[in-house]
Amino acid sequence: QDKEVNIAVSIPAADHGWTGGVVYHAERAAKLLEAAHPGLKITIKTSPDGASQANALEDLTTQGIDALVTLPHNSDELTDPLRQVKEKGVFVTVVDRALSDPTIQDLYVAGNNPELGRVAGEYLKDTLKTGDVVVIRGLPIVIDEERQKGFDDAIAGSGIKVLDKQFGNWSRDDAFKIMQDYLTKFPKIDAVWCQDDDMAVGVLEAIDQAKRTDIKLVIGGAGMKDMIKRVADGDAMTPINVLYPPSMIATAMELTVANFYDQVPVRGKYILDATLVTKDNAKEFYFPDSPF
Amino acid sequence: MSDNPSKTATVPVLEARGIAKAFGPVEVLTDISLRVMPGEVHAIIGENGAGKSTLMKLMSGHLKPTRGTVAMDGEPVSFAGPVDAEHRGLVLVHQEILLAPDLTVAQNIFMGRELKRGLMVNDREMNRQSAEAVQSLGADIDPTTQISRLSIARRQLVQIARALQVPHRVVIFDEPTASLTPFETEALLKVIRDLRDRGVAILYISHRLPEVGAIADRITVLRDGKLIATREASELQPVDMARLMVGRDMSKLYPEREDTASHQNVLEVQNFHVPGYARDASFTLRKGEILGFAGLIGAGRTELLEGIVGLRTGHGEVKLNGNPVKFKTVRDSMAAGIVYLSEDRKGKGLLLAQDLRTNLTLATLEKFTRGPLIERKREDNSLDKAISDFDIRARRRDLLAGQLSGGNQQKLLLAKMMLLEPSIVIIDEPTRGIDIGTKEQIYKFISDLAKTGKSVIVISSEMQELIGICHRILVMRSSRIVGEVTGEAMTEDEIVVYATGVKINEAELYSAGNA
Amino acid sequence: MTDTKTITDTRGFGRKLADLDKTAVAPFLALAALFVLGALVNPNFLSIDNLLNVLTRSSFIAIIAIGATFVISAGGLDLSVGSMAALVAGIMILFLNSASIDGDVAMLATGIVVALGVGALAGLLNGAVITIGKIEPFIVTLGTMAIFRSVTVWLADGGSIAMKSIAMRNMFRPVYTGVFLGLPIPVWIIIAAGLLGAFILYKTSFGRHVIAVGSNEDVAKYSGIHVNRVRAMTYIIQGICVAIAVVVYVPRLGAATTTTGMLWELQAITAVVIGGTALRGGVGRIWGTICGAFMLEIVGNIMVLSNIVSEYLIGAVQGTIIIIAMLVQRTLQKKK
Amino acid sequence: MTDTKTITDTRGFGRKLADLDKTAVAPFLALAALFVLGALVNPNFLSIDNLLNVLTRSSFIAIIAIGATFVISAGGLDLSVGSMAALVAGIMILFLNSASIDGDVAMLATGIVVALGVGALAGLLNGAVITIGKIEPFIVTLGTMAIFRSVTVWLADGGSIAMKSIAMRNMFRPVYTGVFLGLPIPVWIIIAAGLLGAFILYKTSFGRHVIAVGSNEDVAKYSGIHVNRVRAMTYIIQGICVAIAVVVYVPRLGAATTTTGMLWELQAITAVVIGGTALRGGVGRIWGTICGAFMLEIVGNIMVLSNIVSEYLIGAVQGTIIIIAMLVQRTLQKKK
Ligand SMILES: Nc1ncnc2c1ncn2[C@@H]1O[C@H](COP(=O)(O)OP(=O)(O)OP(=O)(O)O)[C@@H](O)[C@H]1O
Ligand SMILES: Nc1ncnc2c1ncn2[C@@H]1O[C@H](COP(=O)(O)OP(=O)(O)OP(=O)(O)O)[C@@H](O)[C@H]1O
Ligand SMILES: [Mg+2]
Ligand SMILES: [Mg+2]
Repeated sequence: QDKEVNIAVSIPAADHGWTGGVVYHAERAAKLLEAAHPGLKITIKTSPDGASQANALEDLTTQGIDALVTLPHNSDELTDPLRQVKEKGVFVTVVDRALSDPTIQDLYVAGNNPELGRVAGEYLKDTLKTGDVVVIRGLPIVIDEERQKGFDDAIAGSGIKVLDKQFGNWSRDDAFKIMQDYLTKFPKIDAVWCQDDDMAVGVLEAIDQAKRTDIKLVIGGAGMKDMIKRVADGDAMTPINVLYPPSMIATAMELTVANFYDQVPVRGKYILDATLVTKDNAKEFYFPDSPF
Repeated sequence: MSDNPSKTATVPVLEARGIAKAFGPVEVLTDISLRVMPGEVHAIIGENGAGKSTLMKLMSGHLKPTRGTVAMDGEPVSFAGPVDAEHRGLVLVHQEILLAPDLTVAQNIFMGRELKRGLMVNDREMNRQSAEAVQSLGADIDPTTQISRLSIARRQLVQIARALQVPHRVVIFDEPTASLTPFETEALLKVIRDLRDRGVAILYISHRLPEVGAIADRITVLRDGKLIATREASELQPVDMARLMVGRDMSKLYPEREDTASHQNVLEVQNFHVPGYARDASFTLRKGEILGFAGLIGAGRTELLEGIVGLRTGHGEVKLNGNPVKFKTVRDSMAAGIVYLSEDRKGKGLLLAQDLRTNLTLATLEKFTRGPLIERKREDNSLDKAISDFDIRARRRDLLAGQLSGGNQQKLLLAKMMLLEPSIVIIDEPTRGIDIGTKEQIYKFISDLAKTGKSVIVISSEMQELIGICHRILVMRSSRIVGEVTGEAMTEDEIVVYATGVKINEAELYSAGNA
Repeated sequence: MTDTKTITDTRGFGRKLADLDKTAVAPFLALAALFVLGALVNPNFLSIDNLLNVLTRSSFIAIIAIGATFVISAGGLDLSVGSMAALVAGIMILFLNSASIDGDVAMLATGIVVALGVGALAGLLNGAVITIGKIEPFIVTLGTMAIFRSVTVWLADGGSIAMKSIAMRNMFRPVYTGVFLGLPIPVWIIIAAGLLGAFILYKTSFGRHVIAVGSNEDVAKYSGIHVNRVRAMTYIIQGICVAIAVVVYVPRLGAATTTTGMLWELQAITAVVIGGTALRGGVGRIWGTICGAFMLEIVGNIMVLSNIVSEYLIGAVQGTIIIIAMLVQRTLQKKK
Repeated sequence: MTDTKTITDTRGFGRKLADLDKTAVAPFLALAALFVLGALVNPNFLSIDNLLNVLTRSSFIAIIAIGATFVISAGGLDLSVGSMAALVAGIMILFLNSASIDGDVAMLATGIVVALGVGALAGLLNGAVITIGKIEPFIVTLGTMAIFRSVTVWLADGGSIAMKSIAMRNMFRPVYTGVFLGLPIPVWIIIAAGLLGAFILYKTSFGRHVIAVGSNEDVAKYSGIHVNRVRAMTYIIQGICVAIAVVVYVPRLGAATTTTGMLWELQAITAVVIGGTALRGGVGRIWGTICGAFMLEIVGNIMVLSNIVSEYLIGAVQGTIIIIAMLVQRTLQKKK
């Protein structure tokens, strides 16, 4: 058990709720794993954008590492830099965002973005059958595009009509503003889908303040604790949530460590479900101590 | 002057004891000892760069002497700064304009010592007192006007008004009249006499020697940073002063007037308007002629000529050598051989934070480039030539333009614009702040230009100099050209009559006839 | 001499009116143009509800921008206000959650005092480093922007800091949602902050000194004004304004997150400049600034209410509108 | 006239050295201090590999900041460079993907020309609106920042734009990864851009005009300089520098995303200011700027190499280091 292993974790900086959760879970997992394996050293580095993440990857490899666990800002941009890491003989685990060249990653722990959109879309379709929906997107990046596409595919051909889509920048303040304006713009809205729970908080507040009663559903996503709690409490407007746990980084770290310390080599692809959280199973996903 | 306290007082209110000042390795003042008595007007004269302003700054806490001490009432003092000096009753009216351009006249006059009513500033009272203060200087400036909208002369007056607003025992005036016309000058001299009669000590710097003779009780002459002499004013005639300053005889200030003006019109201006500043201006300029523009402050002379050369929006007919021209930008007029030298050498003439070389060649860089490259060597040669041609006194070549003495800045500006080799030169206040020796050089320079077939327009508030060098003088009053004087008629009286509007009927006749 | 009189006379009241026109009115005319655009895009735009929503929303930026007007007219710049808002909000909520004082009202009142104190201290930090260290405000506040943001993220453990007590939240909420005499409370706060700001800037000697320092530092120094003290004070005022904005912000969503206040600095500076204050200093227009903040919020509102552009291109349209608004303003300024 | 003789002729080497001390050397000394810090934090820091990596990476900001030195020393400001980089990169890649010209080399060469053209045009847009519209550069470039970003998002359909042809990518990659005479190609490009920039700024009449305009616009105007033309030209140079940076950037990551170039404007301005160029204009230090860009990148590198601070607080440490570096520089400037 004294094997010396250096693992680097490269993730986005905590610039909004979900990435904040990623950093939190990564740091927590690192402590637990290091405690379990005395020879293990885990270095966590956050980067605010793709280019600086590429820099961080260079710097981490310069220091000499055995494995890299990374949640890339953008797979197109980071494919080449990760290839260079791989060429140095490092074990590469990619989380959430698959690379354009899958041969680079030894292990891929996938959160499933299109699935997050699809599950939300399916639920709306099944619950409402017909109705007018407004959408609040995140920032214009790949994840957002994938979630949107999953959603659009799910409701295609149904009676669900999307009235409007706007970017809320994954910020509750911006979502609040956009929702206020939606409420001004559309006299009747049946449901709101926002790509992220952080934004759902702003949306709910705006609806609350406007005292509008026509909105039946607000569907968020990613499993933020406040929203899961609402689901568990049986809030009528937020009966469900779609899971997209930031703890996937911890899963990936555990699997990577297992590859070095357990006898079984770990390779391939682990896809996490975009689990539908309802009142029935909400308790399982409620972690009051998590910052997200 | 019978009860002049200076005759009785024995302790100088302000005293320099063996002061020296060096900037870097260069000593610009050596061993100056000076005693200023209460109730005297003590004039300091000297060539440009002699060190007058520096001495004043040393004595008013703006600079610290390298050696020697300053004493007040016989006690050595060390000012923490100009504000400290002001608290002790010692104020300096700077040669440069030091006012906040975005604030109004009254706000500047009371800056740092606003009058208050409760928590609030008492604007009404400050405006009233400012208007009064300015009026006592013979000017009429709305105290709510922003400084940035005032001409240099008016700014100078505001600055003087500001200095006189604090309780003072010693007031230092560094070339207060350089940009004033005789009217404002007279008013200022009256104010100074009043101050003196109240026992205030005055230090007074000016290059206008007759003025110095009229106001000063004692005169100190500086040359090259050394004190040459301190004399009773009654002992010195302007010629003597000039001799002491420059170290040689100054018999004749103005060059022999030669009739260099030909009959060929090089510039014809018809009905030129500069919105807000000049109306219906028509005049002609002949080859080899020196044409003067006289007028009171605010008459619009500067703006009219700026409009003609394309520095301001203006419209009207302009013909150059008989061909209609339209100067959209000043570059166009420069290309056509007309240059304009601004009266505002600090704001519009020179880059104060750049060195002499950069400033000298700025308008003519294309002459100093081969391919894309500036030839430093040729620039340096040109600077050498300018320094000797225009007698620019910079003790080091790498000084910034802002570190030159005021007069030397003017010479540098002249040298800069002359590199354009113009055929028509418009000089706005050519000798403002220039010492008498250099004035002579500049007048000679202007008359030499005319001799070589160039034409010169001189805008000046010093009537004597216009009369001394011009072939013809146009007088402007409130935005119009109201009169022309030539030959025998070129007297101060005649010009004043036009400038103040007393001869209004004839003036209007004149401009109607011209249109 | 007689003539001088006639010249000055034309510069009396008439000129003052013209002065006013040029500078103060231009942003309001640009605002009016935006109203027309809004009304064309969506009839709901002119509804009282919508306008009050927008006005209320603009309160954070407006209040912060009032502080920025001081900083900028003294020739400074503060890029840290957004992060500072997040930090102040975070600390205020943490304090409220600590329940260290008996009674919700007392707790809330103390919380507000804490916020104001933290804001003033953060401003003092900026001001002190800038004046004592003689470093460009751009660099200093870019640095403190990173520092404040980082500390907030650290306090929030990467997540968000939310008010725990539901009771206190309900009690606090009306500060954002409440209405008094037909106007939302935040609007009253803008008005109060604007009046106070205008009073300080235009009617007190301190305000005069702010403008003097921004107009020409040397002159101010020679006039016996403590330039550093005045300058540092503007940053403290900025900090206090940020804290006031936070007091309005926190009751809205009851939380500070890592994105709180993101890009507010740019919005505040834009509001100030659109309002007619020059970035080089020496001019300060409180009411123009408030108008500018309102304009920014309206442009965003119009974008959401309109159906014309793809959501991808909204930023482009928004940028263009702001440039055009500025162009309109400049043209009006010159015409008058 | 005799006086002329006494003028000390200080044209020689001695003066140049003294000049150099004060202004140019300070940032390099601050850089040296960072080297010491880096070496203390991690012994790997001083390895050639690491230093070359950092130097190579700093190339984007360094090259952009060279352009920014022109803009800023002429008294302007350009906040749009980051978005402009994204736009130029996006258009360049879309062009390369279009495969409209036979032969990969020809295609790549044309792609580079396209990038330079788009950059120059974007700069011209900024310059034209600023000079003709007489609007504060801050507002104009904040507007175009939004516009360029938006258009990129729209071109990328909300996602990213990646180079399709693997062959072309492999051919292009050495522009970032290649080494020539022991130095990475991007470092050569920095050197070339620096030399060219220094030549233009210090040795040509245009450069002189830039400084004159930034020093005092009125004096420049009265000296017959086309102020607007010079000013607009600095923005075009900035655009071209952005395009050059993009030509180095694209082979590294092979893609343009909606976040490409985010915050580069702040980094570029910081590099310029740390390098000794004043934001108010009239001074320009090309080599200082490059040194500043390098310093910024080193601070980031030290952060990654160190293990002392929590990830949440890295921003705070980074901000502090930059302020301290600036403080060191200012103190050195004054001492000498
Ligand atoms: N800050 C400075 N650094 C270096 N040299 C300076 C500085 N200030 C003034 N000098 C030099 O000191 C000398 C004296 O300048 P000063 O301004 O006192 O002259 P002056 O007698 O007032 O001349 P003028 O009549 O032209 O105003 C000049 O040679 C000038 O270049
Ligand atoms: N603050 C002001 N507001 C409006 N008009 C002004 C103002 N100051 C001056 N003017 C107008 O500008 C014109 C010319 O001003 P200016 O003082 O520049 O003239 P000038 O003849 O060049 O004077 P100087 O002797 O100072 O060179 C006058 O017609 C005057 O009415
Ligand atoms: Mg002098
Ligand atoms: Mg004039």
